Amino acid sequence: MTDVVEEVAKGREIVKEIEKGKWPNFIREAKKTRYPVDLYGASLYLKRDLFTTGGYVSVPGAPTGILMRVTSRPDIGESTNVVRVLIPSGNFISSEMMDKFCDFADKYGVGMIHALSTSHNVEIPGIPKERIRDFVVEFREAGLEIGSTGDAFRNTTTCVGSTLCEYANLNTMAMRDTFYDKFNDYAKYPTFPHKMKLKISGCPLDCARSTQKADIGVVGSWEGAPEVDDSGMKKLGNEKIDAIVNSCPTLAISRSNGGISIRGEDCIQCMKCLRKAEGAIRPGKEKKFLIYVGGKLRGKKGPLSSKLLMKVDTEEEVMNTIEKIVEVFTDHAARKERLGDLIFRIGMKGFLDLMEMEPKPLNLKDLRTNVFYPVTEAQRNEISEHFSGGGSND
Amino acid sequence: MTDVVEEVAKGREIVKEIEKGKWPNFIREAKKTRYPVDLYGASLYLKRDLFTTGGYVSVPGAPTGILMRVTSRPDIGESTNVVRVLIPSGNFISSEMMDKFCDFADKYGVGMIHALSTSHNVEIPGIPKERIRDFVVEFREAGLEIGSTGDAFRNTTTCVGSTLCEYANLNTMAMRDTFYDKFNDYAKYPTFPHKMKLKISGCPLDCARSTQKADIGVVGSWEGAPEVDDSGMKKLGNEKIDAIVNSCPTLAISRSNGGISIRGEDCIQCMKCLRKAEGAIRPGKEKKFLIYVGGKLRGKKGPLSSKLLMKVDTEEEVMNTIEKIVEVFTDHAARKERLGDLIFRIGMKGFLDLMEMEPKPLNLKDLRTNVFYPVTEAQRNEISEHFSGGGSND
Amino acid sequence: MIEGPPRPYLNYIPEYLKESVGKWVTHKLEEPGLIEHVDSGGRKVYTVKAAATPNGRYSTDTMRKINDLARKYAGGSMRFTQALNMEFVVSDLAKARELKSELKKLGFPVGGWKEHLWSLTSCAGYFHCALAATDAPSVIQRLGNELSEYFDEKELPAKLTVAASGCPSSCGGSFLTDISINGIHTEIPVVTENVKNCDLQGTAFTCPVGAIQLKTLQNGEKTIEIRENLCIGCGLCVGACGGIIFKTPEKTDGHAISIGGKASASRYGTTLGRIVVPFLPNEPPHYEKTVKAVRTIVDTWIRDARKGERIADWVDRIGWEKFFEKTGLPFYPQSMDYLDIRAITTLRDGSGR
Amino acid sequence: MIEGPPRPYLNYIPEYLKESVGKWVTHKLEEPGLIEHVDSGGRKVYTVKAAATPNGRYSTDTMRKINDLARKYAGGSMRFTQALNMEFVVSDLAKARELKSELKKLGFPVGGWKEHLWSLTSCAGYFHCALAATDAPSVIQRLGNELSEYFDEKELPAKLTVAASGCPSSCGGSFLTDISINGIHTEIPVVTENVKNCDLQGTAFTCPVGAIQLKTLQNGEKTIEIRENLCIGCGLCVGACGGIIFKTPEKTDGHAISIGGKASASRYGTTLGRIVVPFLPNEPPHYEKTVKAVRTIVDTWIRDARKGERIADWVDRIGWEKFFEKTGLPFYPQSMDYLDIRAITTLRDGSGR
Ligand code: SRM
Ligand code: SRM
Ligand code: SRM
Ligand code: SRM
Ligand code: SF4
Ligand code: SF4
Ligand code: SF4
Ligand code: SF4
Ligand code: SF4
Ligand code: SF4
Ligand code: SF4
Ligand code: SF4
Repeated sequence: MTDVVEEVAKGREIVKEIEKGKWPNFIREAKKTRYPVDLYGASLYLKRDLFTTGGYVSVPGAPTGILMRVTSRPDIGESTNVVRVLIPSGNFISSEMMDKFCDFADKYGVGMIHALSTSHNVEIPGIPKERIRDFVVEFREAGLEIGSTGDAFRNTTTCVGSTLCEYANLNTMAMRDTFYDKFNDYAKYPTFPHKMKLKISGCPLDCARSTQKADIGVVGSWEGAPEVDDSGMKKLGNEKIDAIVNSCPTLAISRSNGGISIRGEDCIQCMKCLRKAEGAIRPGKEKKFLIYVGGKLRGKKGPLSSKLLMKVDTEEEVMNTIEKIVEVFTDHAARKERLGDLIFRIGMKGFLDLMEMEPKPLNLKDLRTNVFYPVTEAQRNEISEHFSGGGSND
Repeated sequence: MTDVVEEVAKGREIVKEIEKGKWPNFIREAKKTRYPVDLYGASLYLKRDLFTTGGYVSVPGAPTGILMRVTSRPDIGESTNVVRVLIPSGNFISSEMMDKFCDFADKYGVGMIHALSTSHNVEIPGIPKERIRDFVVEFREAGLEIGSTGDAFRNTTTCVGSTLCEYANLNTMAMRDTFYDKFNDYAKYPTFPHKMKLKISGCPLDCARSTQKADIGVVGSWEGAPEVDDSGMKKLGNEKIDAIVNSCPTLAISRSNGGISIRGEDCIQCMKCLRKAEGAIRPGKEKKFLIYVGGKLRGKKGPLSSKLLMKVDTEEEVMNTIEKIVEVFTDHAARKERLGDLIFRIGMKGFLDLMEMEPKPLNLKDLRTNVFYPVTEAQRNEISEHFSGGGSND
Repeated sequence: MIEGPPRPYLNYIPEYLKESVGKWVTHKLEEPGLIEHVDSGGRKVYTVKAAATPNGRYSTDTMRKINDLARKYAGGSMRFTQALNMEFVVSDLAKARELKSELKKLGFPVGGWKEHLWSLTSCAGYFHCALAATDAPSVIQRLGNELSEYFDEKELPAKLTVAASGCPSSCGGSFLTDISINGIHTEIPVVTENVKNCDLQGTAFTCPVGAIQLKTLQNGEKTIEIRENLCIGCGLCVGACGGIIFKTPEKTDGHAISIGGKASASRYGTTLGRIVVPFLPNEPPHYEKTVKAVRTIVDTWIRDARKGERIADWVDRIGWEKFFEKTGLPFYPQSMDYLDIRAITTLRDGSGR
Repeated sequence: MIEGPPRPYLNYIPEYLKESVGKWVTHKLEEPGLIEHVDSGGRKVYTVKAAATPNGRYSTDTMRKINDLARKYAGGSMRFTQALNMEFVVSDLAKARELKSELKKLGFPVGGWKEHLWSLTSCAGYFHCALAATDAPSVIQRLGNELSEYFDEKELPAKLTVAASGCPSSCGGSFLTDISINGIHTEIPVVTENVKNCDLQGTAFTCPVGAIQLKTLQNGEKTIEIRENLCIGCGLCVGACGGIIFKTPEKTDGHAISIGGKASASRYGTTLGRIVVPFLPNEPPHYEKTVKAVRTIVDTWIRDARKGERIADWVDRIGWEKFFEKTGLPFYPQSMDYLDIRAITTLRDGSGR
């Protein structure tokens, strides 16, 4: 078949070009493995993806299944299924663990490791279908787990949080551990309408993108003013202090006695002043956990940012809320509907109703501009009550 | 009928209270006229509007008709129809003209004048149906006109503009005159699907609210930097100059030689610096007229802000665009659909298509976030063309 | 006569203004309601702004007196501003001050501009209109009494405009002002027997959302049906046809308060008022509850806003969460943003009953 | 073994880090890619961040070498950042610098943080996925070569992140980064003969908008129909069933560029990328056009932005009109905001052909 020969040859030319350049190079890496580079090259030449999904294969120890990746051109290159490997919180991998991953990749896969997937799993690609069972058994015997596929909780990801960052208002890595201690079944068994993701950030800077690419995002924050270290502050010098004062979008900061004072009721925890203060301003002491819902990237209308659901005080409340959200999601989402799609379809008010929560201003970006709504008799009475006893000026 | 007696008595008590207080008082005014105050009082007591519309009565000289206002309680007070009177541009009324209005109100109406309606007509209320024909004849003989009703162009309103304001980039009052010279038929004959309104502001401060309550809004603006009067500037003193520099939201202003210099390409004509400069900064010389479309207040989803359609250089282009918009509106709006409703229904892109205009960034507040759109072959080729000849760095 | 409004405009402005048209270079606020304008030749004029009645209605008696003042002080011409206030252009400051005291004597405060209350306006309401859910003029009358000191004496953080409309048509310009009172029907209308006396086709046409369906009864009579899931309760059909009524307007009609409306033709654009109080009952003459709600908003704004912050700017800075915290206003789900698929497909939340 | 991921996390972090957990007080950037962290007891550690391959794939050969460095310099542990870069926590500065040069020797630049390029990431693309409309990894490879100097040497106005995804699923995190490459199918798929080999019900379920209808043919055979007016061209069915194909992907597949994505859990919230180039053809290996478009955006941003302005902030300040003016990018109607009733009811503009 001269077609195949040409496709492979042209593909190789293209691949050779991609191999160039100073940025870390995935082709140079792939060429050190048994990954079917020619198949990839041909797809570039043909400008057409040459894999099809083979669905998920369920094996003992992996109820959510394992991702089958089937070549549509076996004449050029083979299928390359992938297992997703669960790693510790914060993506810290000990050297022993990494050794094991490499050993498994060499033994069962093509000698390639995907470290890291964009959802923060390690993946081992290229395991032939017939070897998957053995792989799983041996892998689990080594004390490791695979997962994060199917209509279940996908890998929970967190920023590094308290482990390495002074901005952290919650120990994100510990919270992830707690999540799995409590809810591992959610992650293990594919019982949801569609996948779910939880991401956790230690502060509003949201390094974990929990407000963007997670069905449920948890963010550590605080209430009131941030903590100011007066002596540290003075050391910064006038110019820097002025820059800090001017950085506050709500004008909550003012100069006082050579340092600054912050009006707590006006602080919106935007982190701007902290970022400029070189440690002299730190997160406030009254911790709050923000819970966001509904972020996702392929909504029917395009990407959906998450919405703030509530602010709570304790990790326990966070866990209870997650449980409640899961309940509402499984009961009400249509098949292959993510949480964000559900909320988009029924509206935030509808979602809050299902959550048995009263709407609050924090649930909204902006308020309504039209007056086409009904008002119940109970509401009319309540409002009347609230505003009775007004004064007059005549 | 003791009901009526009670309604009137209770109504009077309420009205007596409203009559109090130091703000200019419409009840105190009404009581000096033959307006049916008891009917109004009863409506307040009953908490129910006691008028119904009687539609529009068309009489010679008033093709768009005259507003009939029918009492639903003739036992308490009579109907009170109203004529709308056209006044000069900028709402300037000469004393002779005002005399005439008062004379007519005394002779035909109830001795009351509505000066001014929120759409900037004078209204004469309380003309009995049977006297309307006579009124119209006599009124027109006096050199005056009625109008601004029906599915036609309602009164075009303008800010005071060049006549009194140094910010004006176009002579709003003169433009209104030109509009009527050219398009009075649009205003006179009710041939539209619904009413249309044009409002004109001399500068982006938009005192005429042309971006909010007008189907078509025209706003005078300019391109590039505003004009700076260097010597005037220096007189303001350092503190004020700093405040001016800091007021610019696009950071277009910087200090230079004791005064300021403005980077024209960054100016968005927001007027903030002008407002602080006590005459030392003035609108730029390259005038532009902004044309907005689709503002209205009772959209089906609530109030609709207008959208910027285009920026043009001449009054002639403004007039041509108005003509084109009217054509699109009359051809495509459904019955009782305002321009804003039409645009809401078919989308801005759809409207631009009807206008035979290419979409431009100025037509949007923000850009799209989803990728679910088709791309035509022509577009693909054109884009390819545009980006061909890129460099490489390896 | 020419067709359309009287023109050219130059015929109607004071003589001494003509030469300066297009030549203005600066202006300054002398005192509330009194602005000095200077043209490029150094010529000056003074504008005096006096408050209007809430709904702009005057007896000819009063208007003739005002007109006399225009003749005497303002070159035989007067104008009405965008917000319906009266404005007089006077050629010197002494005369302007005299005019000011004459206007006050007539009962019209002179004020507005910069960090003051600029205007209070209303539509016709019960006073003249068929569609009102709230009597906008009497509400504004109360608010005028209540806030009058900010028009001329006391300063505010920034410009303040207030408007009321009797129904969602918003003829009064509600939604566009810093504080807006918007008349609303909180239930949808019902069709009665009397509908047969109406122009049914015409009535159907008035409905902005096409919720009115013509129907033929068994006996061949024509009638109307309102599709509840479409109806937005705007009340236009009620105004157009006596046979369609709101059943208990005395209970279910009322008004909402929205805040933060503001116009601008800059890139940042116009903002519309947003609903902060979804319903207040119609309780003339004193409207205590409405007055209390407005005072709460204004007082909190005065206390909390920075110099130069309009209500919209203030809320932009502090956010809605803090707004409700600081004002203590109760939050109702009606204030929720409905810019989602649901609002557009169902238009109204619930059956409207 | 415990169920789920290995934990507690304390078992996997370097020993010398444990005592400082929760006690950090400040950090400072020593040099690109090297941060000093100080805890309340004055203890210090140094983090070293090295760039990842575009799609995070490594040979075990290379990974073992990296792992050796972790063992030698970083307490026997390494981590991957949110943006998939490698991060090592080292207990003293000299060792950190040594590690840095070792990493460089292995071909991994050390850099990022503050006013630099932080990350370049991609999804699997053609390399491993069934759904790709564009080969994200090779695009990122080119952009990495092109922009690498900003990772470690040259400064930018602010943080810069770049991501590419092969299709709208956006596994690569496109839409969320300052510059995003989003694979797109610009036509909708067609159903072929071979559809009979697929799990039809399963395929129908994959469709996110319910555009796939099951049908029974005259001969009793079951097949699938795609409702063109609903289909958004996402390609999920194509990945799921070999019998559904894009007819001419080599012509009609490509990628869009969106800019200004940025995360934040403050009241101002997250922003999503907005489409500035609606289509670019797939032209491996060099993707000149894509590189040119990205360079144009980056260069204009560098030239025009103020210190500290991310791309989203810069565009916020100057506006989209000026953005297109300054970059000279052509504007296409596809960039128009579709947040109106039309987008929601029709989902896609035109028949998609
Ligand atoms: C491996 C990974 C990309 C990578 O190269 O790192 C990946 C790969 C795939 N994703 Fe993803 N997604 C990956 C992270 C993401 C992310 C990012 C994240 O989680 O932070 C997203 C965006 C966030 C979100 O969830 O919205 C993401 C949104 C999707 C979607 C869209 C789902 C939706 O309803 O919006 C799909 C399609 C679907 O599930 O129906 C999808 C589907 C897929 C499939 C399974 C498509 C398929 O069936 O062929 C891809 C398999 C590729 C392969 O063969 O290797 N992937 N996917 C990422 C790691 C997965 C993991 O669990 O470790
Ligand atoms: C007189 C006036 C209020 C006032 O007290 O000053 C007024 C009064 C009425 N308006 Fe208005 N509108 C008046 C300015 C406005 C404005 C403000 C403006 O033009 O600047 C608006 C909002 C701007 C806009 O156009 O959106 C306005 C939006 C409406 C609407 C909503 C139309 C829509 O489709 O959105 C209606 C209902 C309709 O036309 O179907 C309406 C209808 C009415 C009717 C005719 C309702 C009716 O049929 O009973 C009212 C007659 C009241 C009466 O008997 O006096 N009026 N109306 C205003 C002067 C009219 C004039 O032409 O001089
Ligand atoms: C320059 C100045 C006076 C000043 O510096 O304060 C001015 C400033 C301004 C300024 C600038 C300023 O105050 O510094 C602004 C921008 C205010 C802002 O906060 O964004 C402005 C937005 C408006 C707006 C837009 C709506 C809004 O407020 O959002 C409106 C509409 C309204 O209030 O109903 C408006 C209504 C007038 N504005 Fe206005 N306006 C001027 C005239 C007017 C009037 C007279 C125009 C007219 O043709 O009638 C209107 C007086 C209304 C009244 O009786 O209170 C103009 C003085 C000309 C003069 O002496 O007559 N101005 N004018
Ligand atoms: C305080 C600091 C470092 C600094 O001052 O520049 C920091 C600052 C920040 C800061 C503050 C700053 O740079 O001043 C911000 C806010 C930036 C902004 O312009 O809004 C920030 C938003 C993010 C975001 C949100 C997305 C975005 O950029 O919009 C992301 C997500 C991303 O880039 O994919 C992110 C990804 C990390 N960010 Fe982050 N981030 C820190 C850690 C991280 C990492 C390491 C968290 C992790 O658990 O992996 C991530 C490194 C990614 C990388 O390899 O480049 C943290 C240092 C801890 C450390 O030494 O490890 N940070 N981090
Ligand atoms: S989200 Fe906050 S706590 Fe977490 S790593 Fe980023 S800056 Fe640190
Ligand atoms: S965190 Fe933000 S809002 Fe709070 S004081 Fe600092 S800069 Fe101001
Ligand atoms: S819109 Fe501009 S030109 Fe017109 S009166 Fe207001 S400030 Fe003056
Ligand atoms: S008009 Fe606005 S954008 Fe232009 S220079 Fe002045 S403050 Fe800046
Ligand atoms: S707002 Fe409503 S009540 Fe007021 S005049 Fe207009 S239509 Fe009548
Ligand atoms: S109240 Fe308004 S929406 Fe409802 S039927 Fe009547 S006209 Fe239509
Ligand atoms: S973004 Fe699309 S092409 Fe890339 S891995 Fe995800 S599903 Fe595959
Ligand atoms: S391309 Fe996507 S939207 Fe279209 S039929 Fe296939 S799965 Fe459904």
